[in-house]
Amino acid sequence: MPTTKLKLVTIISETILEDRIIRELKQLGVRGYTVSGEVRGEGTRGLPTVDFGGQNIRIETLVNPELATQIMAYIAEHYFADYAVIVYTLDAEVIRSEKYL
Amino acid sequence: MPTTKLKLVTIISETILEDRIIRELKQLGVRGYTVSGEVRGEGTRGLPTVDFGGQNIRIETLVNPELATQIMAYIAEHYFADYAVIVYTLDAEVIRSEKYL
Amino acid sequence: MPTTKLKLVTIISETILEDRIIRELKQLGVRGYTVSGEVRGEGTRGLPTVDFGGQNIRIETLVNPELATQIMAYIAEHYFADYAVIVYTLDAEVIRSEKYL
Amino acid sequence: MEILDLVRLNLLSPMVLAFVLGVVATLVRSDLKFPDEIYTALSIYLLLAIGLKGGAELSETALADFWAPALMTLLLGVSIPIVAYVILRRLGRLEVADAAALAAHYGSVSAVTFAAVQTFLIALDIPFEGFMPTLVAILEIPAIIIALVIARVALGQGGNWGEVLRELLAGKSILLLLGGMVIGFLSGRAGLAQVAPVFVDPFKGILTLFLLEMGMVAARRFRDLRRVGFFLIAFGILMPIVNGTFGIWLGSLAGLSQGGAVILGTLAASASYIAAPAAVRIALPQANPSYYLTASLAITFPFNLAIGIPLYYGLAGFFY
Amino acid sequence: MEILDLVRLNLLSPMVLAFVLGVVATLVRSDLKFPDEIYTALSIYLLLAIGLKGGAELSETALADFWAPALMTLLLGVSIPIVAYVILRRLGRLEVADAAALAAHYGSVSAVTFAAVQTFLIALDIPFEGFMPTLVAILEIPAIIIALVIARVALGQGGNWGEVLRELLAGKSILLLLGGMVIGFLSGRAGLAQVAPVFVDPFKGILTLFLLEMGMVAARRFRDLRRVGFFLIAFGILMPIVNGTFGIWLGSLAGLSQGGAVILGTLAASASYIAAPAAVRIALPQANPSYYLTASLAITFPFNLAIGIPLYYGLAGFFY
Amino acid sequence: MEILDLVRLNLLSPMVLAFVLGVVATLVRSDLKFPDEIYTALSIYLLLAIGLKGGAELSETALADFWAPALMTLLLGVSIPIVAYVILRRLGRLEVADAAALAAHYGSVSAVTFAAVQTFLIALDIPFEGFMPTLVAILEIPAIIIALVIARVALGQGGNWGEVLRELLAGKSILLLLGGMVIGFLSGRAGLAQVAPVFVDPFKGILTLFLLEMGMVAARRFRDLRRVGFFLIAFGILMPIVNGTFGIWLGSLAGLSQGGAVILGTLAASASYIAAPAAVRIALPQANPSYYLTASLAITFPFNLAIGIPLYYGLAGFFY
Ligand SMILES: Nc1ncnc2c1ncn2[C@@H]1O[C@H](COP(=O)(O)O)[C@@H](O)[C@H]1O
Ligand SMILES: Nc1ncnc2c1ncn2[C@@H]1O[C@H](COP(=O)(O)O)[C@@H](O)[C@H]1O
Ligand SMILES: Nc1ncnc2c1ncn2[C@@H]1O[C@H](COP(=O)(O)O)[C@@H](O)[C@H]1O
Ligand code: NA
Ligand code: NA
Ligand code: NA
Repeated sequence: MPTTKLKLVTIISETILEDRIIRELKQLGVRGYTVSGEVRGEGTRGLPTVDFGGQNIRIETLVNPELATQIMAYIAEHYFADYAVIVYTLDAEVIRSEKYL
Repeated sequence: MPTTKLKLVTIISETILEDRIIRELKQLGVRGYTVSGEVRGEGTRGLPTVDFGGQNIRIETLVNPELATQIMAYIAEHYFADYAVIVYTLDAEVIRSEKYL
Repeated sequence: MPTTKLKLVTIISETILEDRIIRELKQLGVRGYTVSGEVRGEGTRGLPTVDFGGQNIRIETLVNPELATQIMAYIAEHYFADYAVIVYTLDAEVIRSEKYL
Repeated sequence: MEILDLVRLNLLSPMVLAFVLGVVATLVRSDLKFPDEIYTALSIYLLLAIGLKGGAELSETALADFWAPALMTLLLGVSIPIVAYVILRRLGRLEVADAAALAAHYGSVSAVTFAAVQTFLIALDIPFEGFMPTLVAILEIPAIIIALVIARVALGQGGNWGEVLRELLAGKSILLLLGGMVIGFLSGRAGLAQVAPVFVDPFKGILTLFLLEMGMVAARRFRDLRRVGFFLIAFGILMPIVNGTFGIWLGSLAGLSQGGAVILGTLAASASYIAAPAAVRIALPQANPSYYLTASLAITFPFNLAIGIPLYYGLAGFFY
Repeated sequence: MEILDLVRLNLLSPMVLAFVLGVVATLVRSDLKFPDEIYTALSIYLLLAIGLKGGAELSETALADFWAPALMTLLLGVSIPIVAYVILRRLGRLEVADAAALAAHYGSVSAVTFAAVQTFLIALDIPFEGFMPTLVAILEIPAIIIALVIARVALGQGGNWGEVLRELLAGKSILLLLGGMVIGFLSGRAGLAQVAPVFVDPFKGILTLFLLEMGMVAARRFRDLRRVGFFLIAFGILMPIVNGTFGIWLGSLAGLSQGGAVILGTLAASASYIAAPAAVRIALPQANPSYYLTASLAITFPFNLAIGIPLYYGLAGFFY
Repeated sequence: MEILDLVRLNLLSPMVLAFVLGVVATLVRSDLKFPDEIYTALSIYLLLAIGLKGGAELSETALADFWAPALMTLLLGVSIPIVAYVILRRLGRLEVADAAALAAHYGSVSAVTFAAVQTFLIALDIPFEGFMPTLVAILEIPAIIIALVIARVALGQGGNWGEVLRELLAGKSILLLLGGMVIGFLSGRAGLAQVAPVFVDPFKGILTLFLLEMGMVAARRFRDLRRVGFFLIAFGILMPIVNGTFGIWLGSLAGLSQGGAVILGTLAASASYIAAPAAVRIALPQANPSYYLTASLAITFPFNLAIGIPLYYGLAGFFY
């Protein structure tokens, strides 16, 4: 069974940005994603939460390495200045890689 | 402190399959697992959710590389055709490896 | 866009230890973390849950490799004997690495 | 004409309006979200409350009045899925799995639709038999089993029957309905009175909240309407009318009161959206969930809630 | 003196005491936690219940009595953010974004404060107009829009206005308030009676639970009090008094009853903590959330709840 | 014989039956799941409601009637864990940590068992003192502290006592019970009347829902019964009977009414499953949670609920 190496891009962001980031990920070419709501955290910004629900969400998406780089750059450019958002990538192995590409 | 390289296998699946997949993982030889309920996502199948609770669950298990390959093959064979399920592996480092093997 | 390699340390622990572990992580020098509540799991200890809420939590923190080693050692020393706790690390890539260091 | 009046009256009830509000919330992409846990809690409440009341009533009923309606209900549960399957295969040209899946849904029953028709009749002061919740429980499962058997025979599959059956019988809706009924039966009206401030008085209000959420759920399926095509939309409206009329007729034969027959008709007309989808997804994974969920949730449920219930009440006039 | 009595009476109500208990729980670092889902459910309940009751009352009101208060409310919504912005920039020397963000919050309205003043008046048997929830809806949005316009002009930004407007209008508080009002209006007092055991009788008790949670939320912001500085603390207390007096005065001009004017004053005095923060965080991300959340939640909300409401009631005496 | 009648009556109450339904749901592996958030919400409700009612009653009580029962309760809290520890070590041959952990649980108290006995007495129209919730609060903590002290002395450990104490006192059950009592005391019966549709009338119904979930929780522990062995099962039944009788006797000495003594006995007989497990897991991690959770939840709690409560009521007859 052949496996393919992809990148798992993880974005942790304020809840309020969920819909917007997912819309933008799709525009960048992402074909699937998984969101875990209700995560909470602390970073260098303290707690800029604006609603009372779970402060943060985690968005994960398996993509090819080029798209991973693009997503990281996009998030950095559009969110790092004003929002509590971080992004990182991990190396993942999948089967059925055509599904994600 | 010696560390060991293991695989972290992640399965994202419809909620309804949770009990069944966990039963099968144990039969394959898995010694521990962690489930995060209430994740949601989109992929190539749209939204085939059948209950109203969190659509998907994430099952993660730390195993040795051979078992990881076996699990991926098993999931591919039994679930890819009819269910909204994906599986991927990451390289993890643990201590106390005897716990997982 | 330059990326940096960091370690993503994941701790899965009984819910009741959340505050304590986070306090200790900060003392070890961690600058940020993300907690996912309400995960559940099974390992070699069975189910020592003491409250009815989600049995386990997952704490993740992006740190440099030395700190990662330190955290793993710390958790092993203080928790492995008496508590249902596991810890593992993954290789992650981030941008804006100064944020985590 | 009288039916139109009833429809108007029904449409202006807080419950139906709450459903509409839920639909609107989804259509305008509101950030209103009902936590899943609250949805689960409300449905536990509704099923248990229906069961409790039914059981307490049953404890005061002569069981001799009960066997005929029970038998007729079983007959409905056996015949509807067969008829539905044939229609879906012949007229709709659906795949075996998809036809069987839909047959399971339309043969089974929606507890919320039951709650709605009950509330409708109470508001009109029309009496009905206290044991009706028992009929909900009787109608829930047989159709699912029959539809699955049809599919397995047609597809030549074997499979783990015992497990599927256990899951059906231990499914939460049956468990809460029957469990509530046993509790109500054993503790009687006096027991029910003790918990009435939770399980009786607030029933309509809780149902209203629940329907707000159901409106959002149904509306999220609306975008699939185009995908399922015209045939399924027509099926989702006409099949309930046929089943409803059939149910009323059998109810009248069984000696039910007019109110009871309206309820039995509505049960026959309703399509399951809890027990059937879960069982079908496991036992018939190759069936496309878009078809059965959309038909059941986005077509039949709103139709019954808004128009079907007063319609069946009107139709019952022809049998009484 | 009479005001002091009212304050004492108010402080000993279960609602205010529950808020204090929530504050205490946070200060002693209790493990008491209110699940987010329950918080969400309670706030859905409160907004819907306010709307339902308002709508049912509105259905019995001559709409001729309504235009003057509605207009005055709109005037409040337009003028408060402008005044607040000027004060914050001139006296407080805040950045444009921060001043506009705060102006949006103080021009908009807190539904829970509305619930509290309503409950306060009912406990004192003071009558007020049934259409007051409509005024909550009218006051909620204009101030946010005006404050955002000010910021964009001052900062020379363009941006996606349509999207911001849609999100404001489809925001859950407006949707539930207006939606509840429409349901209440269409189904009338008879419809409301059907769901009263959920949406009327338990209102105060649910509000009490909600305020327990609000106390915890507010107290978590207390540690930011030092960071926001003395000016904002003073602003968070004095601005409501100014706005409250202004609101009472406009209410008296509009021909509202004394009770109605007290409510309008309280609405003017209250600061938003649902609609405004969400809109501001998206449309003005450079504004520091510590400022507006702390001022609104940790200063103005407790002030209004404990002292403001009886104070405005006392002040209304000068206008009637 | 009379006790048997009471047992039967008790077993047929909706509350006990709901517990049984929860057990059944787990045994048949139903997919019924109670969301954790709902469980949390219900327990917040129960504790707060108990406190509120107690406080409102206390505000009408002469405090002179109160000191003797309070002192006797403290005596129970001090003596039970010592006795239990000795029994567990001598007869049961348990490890120090395990014996101390169990002692903490049986010396402390279960608020839900309190709610159940209260409901039982109200159903039988037997009066009891209004200040009983205060005794729940008094009994909750001392036993835990004493058991931990025993363990630390026996194990020669030091440790962070201040932190453990703060966590105990700020624990949610004490906070809600005492907090509710203060609110009830300060706002009085008039205040309680305002929130009665939430905190008084639905109490039994909510307790019923809660017990449904408790049944599922307890049943999940049943599979550990074999692991804990025969001694612990006997301990989990006999220790409550001993403690219950002791409590009733002390209650009669303290001048409590018969109803009050039954409640004090039930409190003594009950085993903690919120405060004690949390404290013990942190302060005595080497104790095996299977022992104390299984004994408390899967043995003593169901025993008290089904048989213990009517039994203690019967036993009280010997002292009055
Ligand atoms: N070093 C880190 N490791 C894991 N998660 C982090 C880290 N730093 C920040 N986060 C997460 O990212 C969110 C935003 O971070 P920040 O922008 O630094 O406030 C936080 O609330 C955390 O959930
Ligand atoms: N590229 C992806 N990255 C992350 N999660 C995915 C991806 N594709 C699918 N998923 C998850 O897997 C589930 C099933 O995917 P699918 O079978 O493609 O519908 C989705 O609901 C997502 O939660
Ligand atoms: N092999 C594993 N893979 C993933 N998670 C595990 C594994 N083993 C244990 N866990 C998690 O760690 C928790 C404690 O494990 P244990 O101490 O082995 O009982 C479990 O409840 C699981 O959530
Ligand atoms: Na049907
Ligand atoms: Na305002
Ligand atoms: Na005890």
